[in-house]
Amino acid sequence: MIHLTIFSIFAVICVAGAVNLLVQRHPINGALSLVVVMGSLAVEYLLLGAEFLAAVQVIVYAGAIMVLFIFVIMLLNAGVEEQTKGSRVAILLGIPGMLVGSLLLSWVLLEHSGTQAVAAGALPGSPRVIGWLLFHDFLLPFEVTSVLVLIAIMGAVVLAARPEAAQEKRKG
Amino acid sequence: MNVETFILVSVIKIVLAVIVLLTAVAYTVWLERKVVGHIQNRWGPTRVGPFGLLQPLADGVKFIFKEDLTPPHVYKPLYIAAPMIALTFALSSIAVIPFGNTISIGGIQTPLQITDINIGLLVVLGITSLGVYGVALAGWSSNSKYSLLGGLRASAQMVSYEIALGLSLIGVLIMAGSFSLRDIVNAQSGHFWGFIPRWNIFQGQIVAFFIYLIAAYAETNRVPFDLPEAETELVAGYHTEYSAMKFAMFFMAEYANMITVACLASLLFLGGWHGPLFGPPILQALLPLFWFGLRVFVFLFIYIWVRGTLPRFRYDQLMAFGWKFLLPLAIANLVVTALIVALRA
Amino acid sequence: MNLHLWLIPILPLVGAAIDGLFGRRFSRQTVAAIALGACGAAFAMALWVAARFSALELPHVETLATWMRAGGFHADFAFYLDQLSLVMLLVVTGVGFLIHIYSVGYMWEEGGFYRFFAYLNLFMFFMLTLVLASNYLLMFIGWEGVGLASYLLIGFWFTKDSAASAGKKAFIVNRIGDFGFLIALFLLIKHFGSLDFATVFSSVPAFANAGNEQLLTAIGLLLMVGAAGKSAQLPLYVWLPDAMEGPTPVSALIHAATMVTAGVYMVARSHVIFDHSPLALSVVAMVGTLTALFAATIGVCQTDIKKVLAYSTISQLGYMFMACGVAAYSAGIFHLMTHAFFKGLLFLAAGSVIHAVGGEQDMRKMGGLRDRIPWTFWTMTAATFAIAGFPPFAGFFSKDEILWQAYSSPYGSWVYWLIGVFTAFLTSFYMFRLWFMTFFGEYRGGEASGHDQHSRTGMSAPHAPHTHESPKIMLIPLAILAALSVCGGWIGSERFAKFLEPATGSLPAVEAASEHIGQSSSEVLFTGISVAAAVLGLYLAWLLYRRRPELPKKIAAALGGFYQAVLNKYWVDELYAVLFVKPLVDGSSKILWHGIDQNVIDATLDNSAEGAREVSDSIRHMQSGNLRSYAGWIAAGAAAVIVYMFWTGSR
Amino acid sequence: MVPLSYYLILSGVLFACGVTGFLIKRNIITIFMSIELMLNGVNLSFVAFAAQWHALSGQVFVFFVMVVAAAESAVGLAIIIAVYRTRETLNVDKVNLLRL
Repeated sequence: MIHLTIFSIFAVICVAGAVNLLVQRHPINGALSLVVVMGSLAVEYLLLGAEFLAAVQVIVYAGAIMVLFIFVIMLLNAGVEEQTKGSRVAILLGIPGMLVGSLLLSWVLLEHSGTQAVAAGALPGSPRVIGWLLFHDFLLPFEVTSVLVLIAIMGAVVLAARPEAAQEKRKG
Repeated sequence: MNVETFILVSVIKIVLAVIVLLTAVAYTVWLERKVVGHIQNRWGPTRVGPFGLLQPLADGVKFIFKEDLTPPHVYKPLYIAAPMIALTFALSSIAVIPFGNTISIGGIQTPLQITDINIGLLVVLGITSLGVYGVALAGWSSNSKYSLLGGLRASAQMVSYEIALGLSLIGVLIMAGSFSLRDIVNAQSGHFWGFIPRWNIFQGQIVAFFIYLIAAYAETNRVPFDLPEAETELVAGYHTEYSAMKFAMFFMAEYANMITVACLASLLFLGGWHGPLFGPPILQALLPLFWFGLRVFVFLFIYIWVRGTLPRFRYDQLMAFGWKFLLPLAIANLVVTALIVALRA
Repeated sequence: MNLHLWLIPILPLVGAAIDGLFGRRFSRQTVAAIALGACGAAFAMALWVAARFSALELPHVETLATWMRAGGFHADFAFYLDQLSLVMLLVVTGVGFLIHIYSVGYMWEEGGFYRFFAYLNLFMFFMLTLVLASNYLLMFIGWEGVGLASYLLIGFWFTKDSAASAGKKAFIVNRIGDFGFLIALFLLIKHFGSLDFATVFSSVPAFANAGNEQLLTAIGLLLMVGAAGKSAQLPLYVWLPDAMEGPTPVSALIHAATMVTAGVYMVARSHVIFDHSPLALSVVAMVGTLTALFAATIGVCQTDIKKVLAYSTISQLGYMFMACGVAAYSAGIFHLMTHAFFKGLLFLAAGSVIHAVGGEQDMRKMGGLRDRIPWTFWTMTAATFAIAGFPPFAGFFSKDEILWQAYSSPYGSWVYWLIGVFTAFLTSFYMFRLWFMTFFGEYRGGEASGHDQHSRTGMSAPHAPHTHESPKIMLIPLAILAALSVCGGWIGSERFAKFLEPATGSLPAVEAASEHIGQSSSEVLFTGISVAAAVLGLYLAWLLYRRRPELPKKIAAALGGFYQAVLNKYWVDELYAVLFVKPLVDGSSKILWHGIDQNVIDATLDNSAEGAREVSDSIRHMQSGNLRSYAGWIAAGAAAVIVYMFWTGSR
Repeated sequence: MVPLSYYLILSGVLFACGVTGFLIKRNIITIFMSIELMLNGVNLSFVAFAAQWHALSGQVFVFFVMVVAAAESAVGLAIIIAVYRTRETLNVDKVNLLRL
């Protein structure tokens, strides 16, 4: 019962945050509501026993990625969103498509997985086990993603560097 | 232990911890003023109470009664929320910090810690990483160029140094094999050859300790890395536009963060509460608390000492130092530690 | 007992790898030391194996690793040692080692010294793989590999057009034979499910008894096609004379002593298949006999010293196939061995002669070299007497055995014998013709011609115009081979046959002989006839080329057209060019290139590209450049996929 | 005990919100955040399924998703900065030079 209560509270917070992201016109509010979503998702992970993931969710997603977003918003001084009508396709095709897809999926999920239930902390994902998996079974993907991150770092540096600055450096 | 006693004990512990922490925050401020004063050949606060000991109280009263200005054109919701966010995250990490061994009062066994969780260190890291928001939002929502620049600097600096900080901790984690702060401290009990304590700093983590020390200064925006609030360029950085209690919250958050960092350093590198135990049972029970407090005090003293001694870095120097020296050094330390542990196993 | 047989082929491969990859930076001494070391080590290893041979349980198979496994079929990296492969092993490594030594002296002045030895070692690797393989597939690797090494070495002076095209010719003609070999392998896989020697041979008798002789005949004939390609038999012999474009040690090693005998080895190895197919066996015999005669007649008129030896090689290989064709495999292998000695020697000595006269190969420009290069002369004399079949030289024993078997074997016939004896006479004649023309009479070479020949063969350093003896490093192998050519046959064919019996099956004629002791007198008679044929050849050569040198021209004029035909090698090359090469070239350029490639394939591509451009021209307007529109399309597409999955899942 | 489907529905709702955000938002940063929202929704379903099937690899996969998301946001934000530098706008409807 307590499990369901906590789940419901944070699910509501989560969905509220997600909806708020859609409603808010200023990106910084959107970013903060996304942080709320991520924080409450971390609680859901804890409920499922994934403690390491919960911590990483907070540290990486909320503590690093979203900070990066806010940083960019601050840097570019992004203002309130403009209301332009650039795309009819997105409204006419995308929204109905999204609705149809999600309704169908929800129906299937409710219909076919309703009887199974998950206990609180059903699968304890402690750092030790996750680490073991990462460095044994998933060593290659792990290394590949590390290379990917390295490439992303270099790409970000190259993309964000001012062309003039780079040229000056080359001259000097 | 049934649920009721658990809740009761927890509430008592929370109240005690928060009171102690806030007092500590207040007196760290006093200590800083005093020590810096002496370093600069002044007296520091002397008027309020003996040795100015009541100065923090007077400051608190002053903050409460000051006019709470809200400048025009600020983005109000975040302007108000930012100091709260900062202080909340700064205080909440105390929840997982252990102060001493398990004690037993009236048949109830309880650890000297609000809650003992097996990923304590991760939780501390998560909470400190969220602390950036207070600073960044304050800077942005103030709608002032000084604040914005201060906030930008702060968030970039904190995100950058968090990496070196985290990596310096991994060496300790490898030695202890656990994320639980209590386990880490327990792994440091005992002595080498009977007299050198088995603190991590003596177990080859000395480099990691200094990386941690430097990164911690940057994380808490302290001298020599206090660029977000560099008064000569940015007036007061991200809290330029704040006054009264909101300003006090940032202030408290900063010192609370310092204390958290000092606690972590004691726990991770300096052997936590381990020390010689002697005397009657009561003393034996309280001595660990004392040893722990002593370490935290020494660490804080070094903090203040550095502030009184070192000049401020330039911003590009700060970033270059963090990314090009501290981070590679931390990685090298990690690799060496891992190798040693693997070879020893 | 583990003999580590794999080391024998691997050692030369290591040598080849080191020389080939790093040899450019090494000094000549280092390159030669590595190559000789690798080959010598293989030879020493082979001797070591031979020393332990009697203690082995035969056949001795060493499996190194599984090579491939596909369904029920599998092939291993496995080595197979029995009497037959031991003989081949010793011949290949021994003669190969001697020729390696000789090559150091012969090739010393040449460019690409390291390349030559890398190729030579590579050849040794493949040849030893071929000989030691325990299944047809590994054998085929060696088979193809020696072809590759042969191609590389024939075209060693690749800047010379004739050498390059000779290499290509050898390679392409060999492909025809390999094609037959491959189909035989496919048939073996299909019907026996294995290529392993032991498995295949043990199941052949039952297979034959089940009424599958035709299939075995087909396999045998296809194997023979492969053997004919590799061993230069009719009608695929045309590459071997051209292969003389390669350096002389190559001709000695590959195109006389070892590689060309691979076909004989393969037939002997597969004797179980041939034993159950009389038709295939008689085809082998006929091909061998005809080749022997045919090549010998051409050899009579050749003037190039190496070409004479090349045709002689073809002819001697014909002898070996004749022996195999009458199921006297041990006689064939015996001749293979002695032939390796004396023909290797002949080539090496010819190389020494060419070396001495500064690159000249035309016998008409030689003569009187007896006194100037005595070592070469005496060793070559031994070889000439050996090949002509004079007792007690090695060739006498083996050739006499073949002729006797050709007559007395149950598969034999007097026709084979008659042609064989006539060929022996021809052999004796053209070999002594070579001998007389080269070493006796007056020196006929001009001073200037030497230089022309230098540049033609790519010899870089011009020799002094006067003839001179070769260095010691070339003479020592000559001497050893000469000794072997003299004594190599003294083992005696019967003892040799006894030794090989477990591997090649018992000689039919030996059984016959043991039953009819009275036949021994007729054997002596036959021996006498073949010796007489050899003596007659010697006499005729002496008569025509020593005593009355004007006679050959008259005879040639008298024979007219036939002489022209023989001189031009019966125009076989020209015939092949008209029959095969020209249709192929024309067909591929006119039909395949202009017709199919340009009009069908290219046109299809061009048209479809044009069509794609037109279609995309019309639908590219869907690309609005707006990110959100793309997202809308993606969402709609995802919804479509979900609906489809739902629809298929709910049915 | 919470039925698995609740977790899945929650993750589906988050994903749908993300899709909607992508479709209706004009600010490129917000669109980017919508993508993160979708990734989070998917992550939740991974963790829920991991708990359901007792397969820790589901959690490991979330870890990888996070790493990839971090890399993606680093590059994506750098792209946004580069775009802003040349186009002086964050409105995706105005960044449409890649059309015919």
